[in-house]
Amino acid sequence: MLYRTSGQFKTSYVADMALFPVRQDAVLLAIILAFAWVILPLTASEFAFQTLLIPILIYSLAAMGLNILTGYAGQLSLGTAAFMGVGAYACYKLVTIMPWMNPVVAILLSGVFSAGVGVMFGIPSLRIKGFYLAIATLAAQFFLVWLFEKWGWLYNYNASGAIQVPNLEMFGVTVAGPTASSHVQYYVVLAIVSLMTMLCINLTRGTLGRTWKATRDMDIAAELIGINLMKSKLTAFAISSYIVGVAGALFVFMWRGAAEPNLFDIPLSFRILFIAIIGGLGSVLGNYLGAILIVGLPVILNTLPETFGLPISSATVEHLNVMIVGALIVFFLIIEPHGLARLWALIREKLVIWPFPH
Amino acid sequence: MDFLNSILVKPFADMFEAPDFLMQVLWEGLVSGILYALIALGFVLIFRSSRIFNFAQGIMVVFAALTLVGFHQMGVPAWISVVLSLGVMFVLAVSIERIVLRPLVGQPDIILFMATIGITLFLIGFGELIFGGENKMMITEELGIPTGEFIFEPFGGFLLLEQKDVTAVAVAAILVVALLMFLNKTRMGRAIRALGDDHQAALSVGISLQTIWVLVWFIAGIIALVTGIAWGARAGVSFALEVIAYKALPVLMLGGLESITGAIIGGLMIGLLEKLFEIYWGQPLLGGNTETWFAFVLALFVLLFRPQGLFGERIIERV
Amino acid sequence: EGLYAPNMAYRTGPFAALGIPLMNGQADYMTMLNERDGGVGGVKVDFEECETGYSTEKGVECYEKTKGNAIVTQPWSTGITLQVLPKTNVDEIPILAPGYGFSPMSEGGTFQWAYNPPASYWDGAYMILSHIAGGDMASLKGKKIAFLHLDHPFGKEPLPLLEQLAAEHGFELVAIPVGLKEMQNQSAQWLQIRRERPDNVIMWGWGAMNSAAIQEAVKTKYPMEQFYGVWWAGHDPDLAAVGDKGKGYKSISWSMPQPDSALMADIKKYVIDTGKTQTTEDQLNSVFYQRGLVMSMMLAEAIKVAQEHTGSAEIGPKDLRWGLENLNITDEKLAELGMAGMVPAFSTACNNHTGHSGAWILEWDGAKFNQASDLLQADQSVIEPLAKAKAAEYADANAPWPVTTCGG
Amino acid sequence: MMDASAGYVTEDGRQIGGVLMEMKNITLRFGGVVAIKDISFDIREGEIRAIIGPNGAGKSSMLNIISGFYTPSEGAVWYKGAPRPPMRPYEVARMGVARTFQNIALFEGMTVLDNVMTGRLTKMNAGIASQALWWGKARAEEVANREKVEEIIDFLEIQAIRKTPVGRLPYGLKKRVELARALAAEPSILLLDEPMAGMNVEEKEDMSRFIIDVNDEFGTTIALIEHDMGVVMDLSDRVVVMDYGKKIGDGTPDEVRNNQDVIDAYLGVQH
Amino acid sequence: MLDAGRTQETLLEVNNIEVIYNHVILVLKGVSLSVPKGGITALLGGNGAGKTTTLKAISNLLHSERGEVTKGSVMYKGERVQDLDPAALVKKGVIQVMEGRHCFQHLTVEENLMTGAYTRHDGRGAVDADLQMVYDYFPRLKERRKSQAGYTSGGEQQMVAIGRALMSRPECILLDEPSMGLAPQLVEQIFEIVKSVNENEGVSFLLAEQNTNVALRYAHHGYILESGRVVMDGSAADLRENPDVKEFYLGMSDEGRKSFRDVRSYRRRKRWLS
Ligand SMILES: Nc1ncnc2c1ncn2[C@@H]1O[C@H](COP(=O)(O)OP(=O)(O)OP(=O)(O)O)[C@@H](O)[C@H]1O
Ligand SMILES: Nc1ncnc2c1ncn2[C@@H]1O[C@H](COP(=O)(O)OP(=O)(O)OP(=O)(O)O)[C@@H](O)[C@H]1O
Ligand SMILES: [Mg+2]
Ligand SMILES: [Mg+2]
Repeated sequence: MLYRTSGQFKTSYVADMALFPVRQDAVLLAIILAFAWVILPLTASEFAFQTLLIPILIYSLAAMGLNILTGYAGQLSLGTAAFMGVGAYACYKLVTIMPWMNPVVAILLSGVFSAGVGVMFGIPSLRIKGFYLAIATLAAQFFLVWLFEKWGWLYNYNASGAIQVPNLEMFGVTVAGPTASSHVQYYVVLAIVSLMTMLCINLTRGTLGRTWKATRDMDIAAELIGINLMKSKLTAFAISSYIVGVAGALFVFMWRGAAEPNLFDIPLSFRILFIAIIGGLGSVLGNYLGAILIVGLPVILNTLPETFGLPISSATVEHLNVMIVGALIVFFLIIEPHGLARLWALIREKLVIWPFPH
Repeated sequence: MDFLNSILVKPFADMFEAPDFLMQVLWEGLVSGILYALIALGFVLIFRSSRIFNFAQGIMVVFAALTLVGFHQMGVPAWISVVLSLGVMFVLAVSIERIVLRPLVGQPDIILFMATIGITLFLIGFGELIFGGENKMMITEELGIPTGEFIFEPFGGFLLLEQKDVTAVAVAAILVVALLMFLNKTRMGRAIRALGDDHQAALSVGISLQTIWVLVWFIAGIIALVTGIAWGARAGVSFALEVIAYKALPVLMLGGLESITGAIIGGLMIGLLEKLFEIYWGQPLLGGNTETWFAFVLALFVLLFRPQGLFGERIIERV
Repeated sequence: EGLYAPNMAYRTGPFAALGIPLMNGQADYMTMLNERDGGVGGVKVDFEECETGYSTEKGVECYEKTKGNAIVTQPWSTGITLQVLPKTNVDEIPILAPGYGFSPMSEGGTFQWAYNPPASYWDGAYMILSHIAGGDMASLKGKKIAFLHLDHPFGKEPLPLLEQLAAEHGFELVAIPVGLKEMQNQSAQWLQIRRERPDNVIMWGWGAMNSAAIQEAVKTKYPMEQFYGVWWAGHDPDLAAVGDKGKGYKSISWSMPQPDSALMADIKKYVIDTGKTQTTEDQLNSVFYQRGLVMSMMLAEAIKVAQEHTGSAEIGPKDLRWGLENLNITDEKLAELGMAGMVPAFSTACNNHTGHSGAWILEWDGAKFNQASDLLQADQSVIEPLAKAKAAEYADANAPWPVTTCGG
Repeated sequence: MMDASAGYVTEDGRQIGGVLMEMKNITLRFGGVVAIKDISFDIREGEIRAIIGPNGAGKSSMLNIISGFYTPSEGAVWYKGAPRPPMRPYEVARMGVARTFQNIALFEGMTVLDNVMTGRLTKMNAGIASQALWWGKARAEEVANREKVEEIIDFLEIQAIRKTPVGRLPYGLKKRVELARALAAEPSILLLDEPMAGMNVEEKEDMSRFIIDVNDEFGTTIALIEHDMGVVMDLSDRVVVMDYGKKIGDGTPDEVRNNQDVIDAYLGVQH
Repeated sequence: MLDAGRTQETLLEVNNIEVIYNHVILVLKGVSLSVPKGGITALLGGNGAGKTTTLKAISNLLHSERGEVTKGSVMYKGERVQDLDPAALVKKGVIQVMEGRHCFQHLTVEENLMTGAYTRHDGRGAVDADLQMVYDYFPRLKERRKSQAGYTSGGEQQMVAIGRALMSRPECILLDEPSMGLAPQLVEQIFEIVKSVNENEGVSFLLAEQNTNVALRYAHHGYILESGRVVMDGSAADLRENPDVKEFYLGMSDEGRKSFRDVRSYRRRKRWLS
């Protein structure tokens, strides 16, 4: 009876279009938010902040960006990491050229640059489709990473060829750099991610969202009913890359503190693709579920042997890790190809009609 | 002006100055092109039969090669180890079909694509667990592959062709012809192509996914082994080899995902052009390492004019 | 539970080939101490490995996981070092990066918590050049020297020095980068070498890159005796793969295998025979395995120094820092450790976190590496100013950055 | 027959206006295949115009030309008395041409409601910012159009499945949803490609009713491809008959029904 | 046409099956029917009645749509065939022509037909003979034999689908809406073909149809399906006479066929629902 929706009637379309037509969902969200904003920060350890909380949020955001492009607009992209890179390097240049700039503003601005690059690499999508496009996005991936390596100006010509996050202050609090505290960084990330999520939800349920989905499901038909494919695809690339770019900036400035070019190479792209797909394409919630799984799992697995005092060498554990993650990806795809989000939806559906079987 | 000279004139001048060197460059390009093409072949075959974009092909190459070497290190004679490794590849094909593909029949392409990445990870972990991370020597002599070299003196310079590379080229050629015959002339071949077009329909006329898929993945496995031997003979076998597999992707783009011929032609084009570009433009003007992206950008440009690649099937758009 | 000295090992990933023997060496030395002397100063050393697969992300995870009660950070990758370096001032745990990391780390005033004994990459690069020059740098004039390096912070490390020296001594430097993805596919690079016809090739390679490069060199018939590598490019199996064809290949090294040393006897006795190891017999006398032993020796000695200084066996990271800063590895000490000739004598100080021990040239004779030179030394009067400059650069790039002047 | 300018009156006394759209000597080739050979006919304001012919005659191709998906190899489409410049399909759609498809082309991933809403995308133009914030214009638009769409949903009697993903719907209902999507655009001319294929009589009756009502109430001009002669003869005012890409007949249902060529080529035995 | 079916032995028997999609959507709520050897059995019913689902349940094509038979059994020649894979079933002689046009787009028309013979091992000659037969039935296909199926018209594709099934020399064909999108003439033609195939080759048919009119003229026996239940069955002749069938499926009222123009919007309740 938990999810009994009967007796919740909609009396206006506005009400029907509300974010959470079903009351229980709203309650659930409230609980989760309470956790994210109050309980976790109070209880979490430094280790939890650095290896779980902050990365999960950032990865979710990146996945959300990818999801706009791949899940909603149906344009498969394998170049996500490169666009994160653009965001990160843009942010680095901004704060080094204009040290007075408010870091959060800088982060939000850096997205604009990756959006630009995104649109540029999105143009082929007007002609190239499906896997061909996917591979085309790899062109972006490899070219940009090469550029990060070769173009000294990007990393201020410093010897290591990597970028280092300087200490950055905002209203007298250090929010980035070696001396920044995890709590502060967590809250900054949480705030930005929550905001972005909000905007994404609105975009995806409105006009633009429909345009994208139509393009995804059947672009010919979409064009024949009056959708300008070019506009639809390029906006998708722009907005997606913007979010990914911001995620990239957060990734380096709020978490890693430094980055060498090959950090933004393919493995990262795939990681984010996993999150988006395991979580569920075309779903906002999915990105979080996916991130929790993909980021959290290895951390957990790593701690298992010690907790059970198993005499396995750390290398073996690592190998097993990789195997297990791979196997789990397959496993989850099999039990629900449309991702954890859909799994949750199904459970919910069952709960709604519970206790009746069908 | 000076700049124009350095991109438009000088490179060609250099080519003329040292024709023997140019020939060496072309040969190197040709060989790596063939090797890319070999990896691409595996992709194509599987894509043809199931629209599955098998990302695991690259790792299958490494895995096959490691198995071969592994067996040999256990003291198994070279050719027996080849047979055993083929056995392993077959088992692999069967288990992939059983465990991964069968439950995912009829799912969207991207899901199956993801699944193959899952397989990739699994194989990496599994492989390193068994064979360890060290770089291993390919058992080239033991397999009776000639390891000498042909040396020519064209234009007073010198040109060096390694015999194992020549062998690789020959083998690749044979493989391609065989595959083409198989796909276009045989009943199985037709079934494979049909399967790629419409699962449901294929099922309904009694084409058994299981059989075809196992078959196709096994063939892909064989190709992987051949490729593994060829690459391994050049650079040794370790999981670092995997990144080379990425090179197969632009080859596929350029040649067309469904086309065997495309894979070969695409492979050669990319092998040759990227090498020429790197040597005569990349290194002097761009600080080198252009090989990481050149192939992709090249393919991208071709696709702008032919969205299905040079030899790919025309994308049918009807309403 | 003892002294917790985690090691951010990589026995997986593209560089595992190099990592495994080194980490075996490190681990075995500590195991040996624990078995033979019950640890250091009576306290067992908990030498746990945390697998990073050479991935920076994993490294940071390891750091966060271990920093709680670790007395030292052994980052094992330039990427990870870069990440951890700024944190050390806050967390106050010393970094020990023997033979790798940042060359400017020698400037203890700036990098108060980082140590890279016994020699830095700049030392290495300088010594190789001086060996090429036969001691007289001027003779380099007009030479053409190719610098084949991994296109990665580690590979670029020596460039500033080499460029400076090239300008100074009038030789032509051709930097040839090898992309991480091209490591095993270097035909383009070696075609370039064939075109440039350099007098020497210096290789700054890592992992799978080295074996591939050596094979290409053999294939393209580049004269091996003109081919030098950094100490990470002196891995026995890489050369064994080409056997006789590799004759003459040289690698600089600050460590030297001593199969008959007393230490090796103890290692066999307490570790190998008792099976408390992952080491395989064939590794025992390899350059890398024994280099691993040396690395752990430095840590162990630093711990001893710290213990004497504080007068207590249970030391913390701050104490260890003092230990690392006051290392004094003399030949006598090496002898009593049964490690005579395994590493040159050296000592550290506040303004010298590296020790600049100097190094030997090892030459491959077709079956194994042999010492092929006397102890070489890098001219610090050239290196120090550069180090100072780069250190200062780093400090104000990361301002506010605490800097002390080592008492003058 | 009738003159181009003025309209005419149907048997059931509906006034048909002047020429709305005219195909002039249309030819369409695909490599070797000639799908359409030099066909001309016109569609008049407010009439129901049927296109019939055996399979492969080129009917759908003709529809595709009208909606701009194919561009004719020769000839031109005249709209409101002027030749239509070459346009992208979406521009044609924005001019007020809506259509349904022979092999259903719904957006499988969306609910019925969303599918129908896409029909109104041409009418919505709130800025991205306003959409992202779900405030001001975007919100107002959403509500306004939602109301319009609900009208159509009620009109086509698919309220029950409003929130169902279309993927799960049976063929017949999909067809109806497609019609809804087309109507949502409030087109001036509506192209229907075999709207009643795979329906039983009962459903065909409903469908006919909708088509007639649309035509009566909104005065929408309709061009219709259908194989069920009963339907065609009853609904349409004028019929074009195609065969192998050629036009073999054009006129009122009765004229066509008794045209010998048509009988031979298409109708076959009467029953 | 005499009422066959009853007398002869049953070839295919469906006992009270239930089908669920995605673990939640219950579609067939206990459907039973039997196909007599050598008979033509029609499966009638409105949209979403469950005809396609029923056919797919028989030919085991549900899995790839995440649907499953949760109850009941399907018997072919007295043996249970639910658990066979489609291929095995085709080998046994049961083949389905799917609703809508499922052609292999990139294969030529002829290659499409050839795939139909995939499970056969009775030699090139026999296959070529049948290919000829198919071409004789559908001359249009012969003309376009070399063109990619993807580019043929709706009707042509429908022909290809049916022709392909014939190529497998089946004993029982499950035909899903063969008349959909076909010109009247062609519909007649196809049903004639069905008839002659049924009579000459003795192939039994189970055909799901919306075009009740034609279906009942050719079928021997009919089942009427509504929202997942068989609401009525009987010999074709009887069904044709049933007033409800007349009104709702044949579109006849007592005073003959009524025009689509003056359909009333009211609906009389079907007697069997009351
Ligand atoms: N994109 C295309 N490329 C090649 N040939 C095509 C294409 N579209 C249609 N054709 C050919 O043009 C002819 C007419 O096709 P069309 O779909 O218009 O027929 P139709 O009248 O709609 O038939 P049906 O009633 O079966 O739908 C067919 O022979 C078809 O093969
Ligand atoms: N893949 C599916 N997932 C969920 N529900 C489905 C699926 N396929 C069909 N259904 C449902 O099953 C019911 C029966 O569908 P089915 O296609 O069998 O009807 P039908 O009689 O064939 O209709 P039509 O005559 O239009 O083809 C429909 O209500 C449909 O909603
Ligand atoms: Mg048509
Ligand atoms: Mg159906």
